[in-house]
Amino acid sequence: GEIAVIVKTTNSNFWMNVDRGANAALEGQSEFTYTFSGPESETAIANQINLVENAVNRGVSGIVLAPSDPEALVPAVRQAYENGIPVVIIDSELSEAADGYYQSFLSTNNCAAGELVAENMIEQVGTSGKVAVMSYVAGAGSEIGRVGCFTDYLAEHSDLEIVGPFYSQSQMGTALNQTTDVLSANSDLVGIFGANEPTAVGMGRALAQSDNNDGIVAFGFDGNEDLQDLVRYGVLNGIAVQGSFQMGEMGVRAIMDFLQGNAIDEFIDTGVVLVTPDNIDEPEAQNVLY
Amino acid sequence: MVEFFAQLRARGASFRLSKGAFHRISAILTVLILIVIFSVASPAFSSTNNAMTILLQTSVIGMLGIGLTLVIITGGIDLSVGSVLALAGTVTGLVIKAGVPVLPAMFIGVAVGALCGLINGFVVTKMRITPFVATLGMMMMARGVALELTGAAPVSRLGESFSILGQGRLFRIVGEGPHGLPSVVFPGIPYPAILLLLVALSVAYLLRRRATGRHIYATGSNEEAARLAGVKVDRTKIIAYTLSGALAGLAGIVLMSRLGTAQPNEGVMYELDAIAAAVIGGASLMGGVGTIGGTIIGAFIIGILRNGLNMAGVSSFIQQIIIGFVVIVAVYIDQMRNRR
Amino acid sequence: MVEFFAQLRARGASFRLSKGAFHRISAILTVLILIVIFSVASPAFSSTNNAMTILLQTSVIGMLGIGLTLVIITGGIDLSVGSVLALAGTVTGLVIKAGVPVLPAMFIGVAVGALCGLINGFVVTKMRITPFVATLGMMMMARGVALELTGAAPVSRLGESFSILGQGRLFRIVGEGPHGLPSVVFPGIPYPAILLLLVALSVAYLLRRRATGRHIYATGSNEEAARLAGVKVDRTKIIAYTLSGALAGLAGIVLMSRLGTAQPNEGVMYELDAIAAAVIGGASLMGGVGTIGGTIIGAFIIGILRNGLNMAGVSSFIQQIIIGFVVIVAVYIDQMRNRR
Amino acid sequence: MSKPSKNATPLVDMKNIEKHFGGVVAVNNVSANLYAGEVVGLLGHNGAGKSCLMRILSGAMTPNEGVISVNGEKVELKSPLDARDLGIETIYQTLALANHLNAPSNLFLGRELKTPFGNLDDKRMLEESRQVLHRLNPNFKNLLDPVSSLSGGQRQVIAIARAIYFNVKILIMDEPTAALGPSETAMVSELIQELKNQGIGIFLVSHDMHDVFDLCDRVMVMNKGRNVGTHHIEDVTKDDVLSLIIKGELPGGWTPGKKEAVQ
Amino acid sequence: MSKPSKNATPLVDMKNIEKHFGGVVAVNNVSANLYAGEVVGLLGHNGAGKSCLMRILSGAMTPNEGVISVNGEKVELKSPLDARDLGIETIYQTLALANHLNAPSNLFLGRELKTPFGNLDDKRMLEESRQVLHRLNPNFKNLLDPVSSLSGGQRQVIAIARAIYFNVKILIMDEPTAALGPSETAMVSELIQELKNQGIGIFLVSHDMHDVFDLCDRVMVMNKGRNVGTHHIEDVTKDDVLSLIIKGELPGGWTPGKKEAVQ
Ligand SMILES: Nc1ncnc2c1ncn2[C@@H]1O[C@H](COP(=O)(O)OP(=O)(O)OP(=O)(O)O)[C@@H](O)[C@H]1O
Ligand SMILES: Nc1ncnc2c1ncn2[C@@H]1O[C@H](COP(=O)(O)OP(=O)(O)OP(=O)(O)O)[C@@H](O)[C@H]1O
Ligand SMILES: [Mg+2]
Ligand SMILES: [Mg+2]
Repeated sequence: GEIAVIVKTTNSNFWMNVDRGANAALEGQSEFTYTFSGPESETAIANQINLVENAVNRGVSGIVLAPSDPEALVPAVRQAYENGIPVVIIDSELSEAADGYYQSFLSTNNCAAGELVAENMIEQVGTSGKVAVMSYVAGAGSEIGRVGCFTDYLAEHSDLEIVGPFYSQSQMGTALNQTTDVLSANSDLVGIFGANEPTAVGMGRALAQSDNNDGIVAFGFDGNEDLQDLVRYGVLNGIAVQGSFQMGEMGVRAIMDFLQGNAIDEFIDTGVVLVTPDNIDEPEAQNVLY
Repeated sequence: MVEFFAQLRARGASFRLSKGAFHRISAILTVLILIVIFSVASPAFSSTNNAMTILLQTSVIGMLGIGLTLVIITGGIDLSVGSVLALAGTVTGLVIKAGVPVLPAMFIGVAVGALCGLINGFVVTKMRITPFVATLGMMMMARGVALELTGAAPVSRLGESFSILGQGRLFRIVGEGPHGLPSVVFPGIPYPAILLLLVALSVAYLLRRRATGRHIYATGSNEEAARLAGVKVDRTKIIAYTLSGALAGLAGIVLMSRLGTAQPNEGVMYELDAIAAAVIGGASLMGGVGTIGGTIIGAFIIGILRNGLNMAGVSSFIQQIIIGFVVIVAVYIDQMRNRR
Repeated sequence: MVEFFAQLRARGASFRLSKGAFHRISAILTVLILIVIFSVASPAFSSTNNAMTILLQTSVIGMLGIGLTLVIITGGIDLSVGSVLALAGTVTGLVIKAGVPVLPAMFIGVAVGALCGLINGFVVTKMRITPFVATLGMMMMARGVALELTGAAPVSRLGESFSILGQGRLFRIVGEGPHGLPSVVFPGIPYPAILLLLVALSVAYLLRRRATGRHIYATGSNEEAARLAGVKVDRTKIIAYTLSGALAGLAGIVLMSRLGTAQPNEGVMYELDAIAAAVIGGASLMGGVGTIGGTIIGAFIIGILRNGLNMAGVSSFIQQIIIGFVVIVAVYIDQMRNRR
Repeated sequence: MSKPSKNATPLVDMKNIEKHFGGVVAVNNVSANLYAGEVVGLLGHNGAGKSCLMRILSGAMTPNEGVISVNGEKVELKSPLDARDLGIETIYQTLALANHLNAPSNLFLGRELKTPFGNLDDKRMLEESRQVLHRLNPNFKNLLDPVSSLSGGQRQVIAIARAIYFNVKILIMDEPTAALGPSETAMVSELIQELKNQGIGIFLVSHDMHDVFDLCDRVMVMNKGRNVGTHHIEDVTKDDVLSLIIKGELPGGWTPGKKEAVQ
Repeated sequence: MSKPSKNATPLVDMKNIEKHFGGVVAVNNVSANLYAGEVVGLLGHNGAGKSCLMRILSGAMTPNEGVISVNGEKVELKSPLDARDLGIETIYQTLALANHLNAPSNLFLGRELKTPFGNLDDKRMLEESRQVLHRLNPNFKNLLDPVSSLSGGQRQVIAIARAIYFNVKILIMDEPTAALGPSETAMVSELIQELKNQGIGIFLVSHDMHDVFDLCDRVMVMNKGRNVGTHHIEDVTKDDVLSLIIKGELPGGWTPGKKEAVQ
């Protein structure tokens, strides 16, 4: 049967990595096939609902879904349930209205990841000064947890002053420009956080190209080659990497297990690893990097 | 003598009909071809269930497209509909949160959309700014306000009644299946599709049978001539933009009701789909030409394409390429037709 | 007699000057006002360093704006520049990955952009499809191809030499600071800004001093008249679209070189900034009117606004509202001027 | 119709009208009047300011200076609508037609006939247009085609029909026959006579000296924006008028004919 | 100039031209010819198809049927450029000017004067335009204004200047004087005489019978798309032509004048 993997957007390396994971899960068997789809941006929620409805209409065997919105996707998931299609949620939570309509939830806890970065930030810069937050799309599900918990943690555990957040709309060039401007406007900046892949890359480039970046502690999020290089060169002090590959792989496995009649866990943590220059070559980091 | 005039009128009428019919037939043909191709590619495509899904999925773009058709006929354009949709939806959500009942809150949402349109109309007519720029400005401002009002967070938990408009269905028949589980006999006609039909009929009536509609065409055809003939050109344009804004507001409420939450980030780039629908339906961006029927067909061409490509499991990158291509080809066929 | 003609010409020249100068002065005034406001709001704004940053940040929009100015003068529009920028950049990246040296790879990138523009031109002229729709289709297709080619993943590790164009600077002076550490005396003029200047000068020369430029204006002013006068209208339009595509390709390479990575998702909505720059600079979407100087000033108004608002730490939602508002006001002032 | 007495209230009285465009003075301190049942010919070289003066009277252009009175009352003509409400109808030199609409829609544009429910009464508009157009040009048949596909003369006929169909008191005709064939021109001349007999005042802008001398009671000549003379048609010869048009003054040694010049 | 002999090769020979628009037959199996140094007047009611026939000859419209020969050689006129290369210049009824450009730019549009480096030679274009425009209208001074701000007559003068400035062999004038004042009209008449003496063949579309009889060697009348008669001007009277225009046939009992009709 067909397993439909529906992510928040296909226009992103992070989600394409989920695709690679899903592909890997299906290797060595022929019972299942999968389709991979997603809207053109993480904010196009209505389009994601359309994709779920379309999958239900064509009678797929199972759905792996990364919901863009905790509430908006509930009716669609319920519709799948009513049509006897098992659903596994990955990455972001659904509201409790959907309890019982899906089989399992696999995720990195975005909030915990944000707090992890915040904790390391305080460790390295101390408890006073200015920290800039370079975010991506305002109000996106993962952004609320990741950036929200980062700033909350700083507010609770330090006197660090937040600059921003700035939103790059996941455009690397915009992140580059915004970071450059923030750096020149705030010569007393002590730390900076880039909250997803294109934003972190743009931020890293701005730091590398800037003349007054001395001593700024920088953390990024996600872990493609560019970000790995930025960590190696010491531009970034660390990157928080989620197991996106794992999310795809384990999500599809969970569906297959369920369809084969095995019991599956209600919650599976796919984890987050803080990759730093010290541990970048260790297996724990290499497992999640892509 | 009488006979001659009868003949004359008949000739005129038949000419009109034949041209209109020609247009319709060719566009409907495109729709049919798409349906046949997709039915072959995926058997589930041609199910009643999916037909209703397409109706539902197309209704938002259809409403935006109708508003845009009015503006396009006057020779203008409205880039702000996507943002206005989001603003109207979020204001509705916030107002409900503040304790206003759902129905009045929805009217407030439509009013917010109409207000944005009214401002567009004023900027275009009184400040004499090209519609492209005026509505580009509104596009940025409306989005900014929607994000600022909500702090970019979705407005959730709006209650069951908020979802009825977007998620309810007429004539839904649920029978009893085996094991006592429910089984859907007829999925029902989605409310948004019914709303779309009502909107289409009223706007078509406005355009064809009312002086305002005639003035909308005249303004787009030759603004100076219309002004000299005593048409209140500014007023006519303001009406068109205001209606476009109000319909964007309505579409926003329908969409947010479907989502069950009010999303300040929704509707990005919807204006392009809506414009494409109007243009595929035969509206001319030079003004003076366009029909509601055409726009509806245009919206369905896009809607069916999106749905069918998804059903057929085409990669979303390839989908973009195909849709871009079909938009051009559909308009090309329309041009061919007009050139006879 | 001779005297009379000298007078005549002088009158004409002075009239021309006074009108052009008027335009420039008012637009430059807007720029100056912005600079004063932002300097007060943030002291770092008026540093040499930041001035160079603004030059750098504006160069991409400036290049796109110049291309769009050509197309807009012909009475068209090009919505595809943002996507073409991404396609050209990713193709360059992929070609470098495949082993082609940087410089030829960059030429290939510009050629890809030019090809997209050429296709736009053909669709507009030979298939006679409204520019809005033709380039909307290209916008979708180019983005789809860029994503499909790369699987939406950025093309990384393109080497040092790829970054020179976007990150290098002319006349950079680094002195010796205290403790023997380097200290930047003059940050240097970014290469992209120099490239922008070269592009602006060549295109301005084309528009003012070459027959092709005159034909671009004539085509936009009255296409039928230009055709009857023997102007190869189709050829003229194709040139404009091809140049717009090539400049989008160039802008893509500059941007990707600045990023050090080829991003298939880059440049979304850049077309709107570029169009805004051209229109703020006095270009008319009805065709026949527009200058390169004006567009450059328009691009800087937007660039300074973005930079200054970031520096002043204004919330990005409020930024959108302000930019939308300023676009309308800037164009309004331009209109006032023309109405005398 | 006898010449109106100098003491009757003029239908239109324009005083000291001025209009500038940047440095160009299109209309320079011009005064003119028009009595009921009178045809005043307006002549002048190209660019003399005739169309500008007429556009000012029809509300399509606002003057920089000057006062306009209609029936002795001072009026402000801010838009074509204001002029229309006073019974001023205009046939513009650049025919003002909406190209995508058909002849009846153009004819009734801005004052559509409606059914009791306020809907457009397209049927009645078609019949009415057929009648009025048929009178001007019996060959006019393709009434339901968009006017963009009609010939220059057919378009002109629609513009004329639009001006006379409604309750017109003051008619401005800016070169109405320039694009017309001989039979259509004859028709228009007849029409002017008829309207005049109904007591309508007409300003006729024309370059055709024959027409002007055939139809007009008075003739007014503009030269470089100025009014260089208004004369009863009996007082001047074609050569006098030509001299006014070209040189801006009467030939040396000119004396009025039987009667005194009005001004 | 003496009447050209019937046996010389005509400059233009159009045979059996047809042009339809949907159901409308604008030009119906029309044949016409033009000899060097000859002025052929083209008359007809509004919508008779005159402009269409002329547009076909100027390459702006492609006929559905028919053959066109220039200097005895069959040609295909696919674009105005093709016609121009054969020395066919046209003054269009709807003046074809680019409104945002000034007079010299319009005059030289499509064949700009250039410096040796291929740059535009604006200075020389201005001087040349000044000369040619001055000849047609000595009052024409605002040469550097965009033509949108010029009066109808000034625009017409530019259109005429554009046609005669270059090496014209066949000139098509579609109602060139309709918008012109009397002095400008006289100038154009003179010009036509002069061009004719230079051996240029001219098609003159006009509604002005006086002009036609003053200037033309032959007159051709169209009625409802058909050519209803081509006659030497000496063979017909104004009333004959009027009858052709209106009824499509000569008055009953008509016999040619001193000489036989050409066709
Ligand atoms: N909108 C405008 N902007 C600038 N100048 C204008 C405008 N309209 C007219 N003019 C100028 O005003 C003057 C008078 O023009 P007008 O059209 O009244 O002349 P006219 O007497 O009607 O000439 P014609 O016989 O050619 O129609 C001309 O010099 C013209 O260039
Ligand atoms: N582009 C077109 N599309 C459809 N019909 C057209 C088109 N151009 C001309 N016609 C029709 O062809 C016929 C002839 O038009 P044409 O312009 O040649 O007339 P004309 O003899 O020049 O008249 P006029 O004296 O009014 O200028 C008219 O009936 C007109 O409606
Ligand atoms: Mg005039
Ligand atoms: Mg004609």
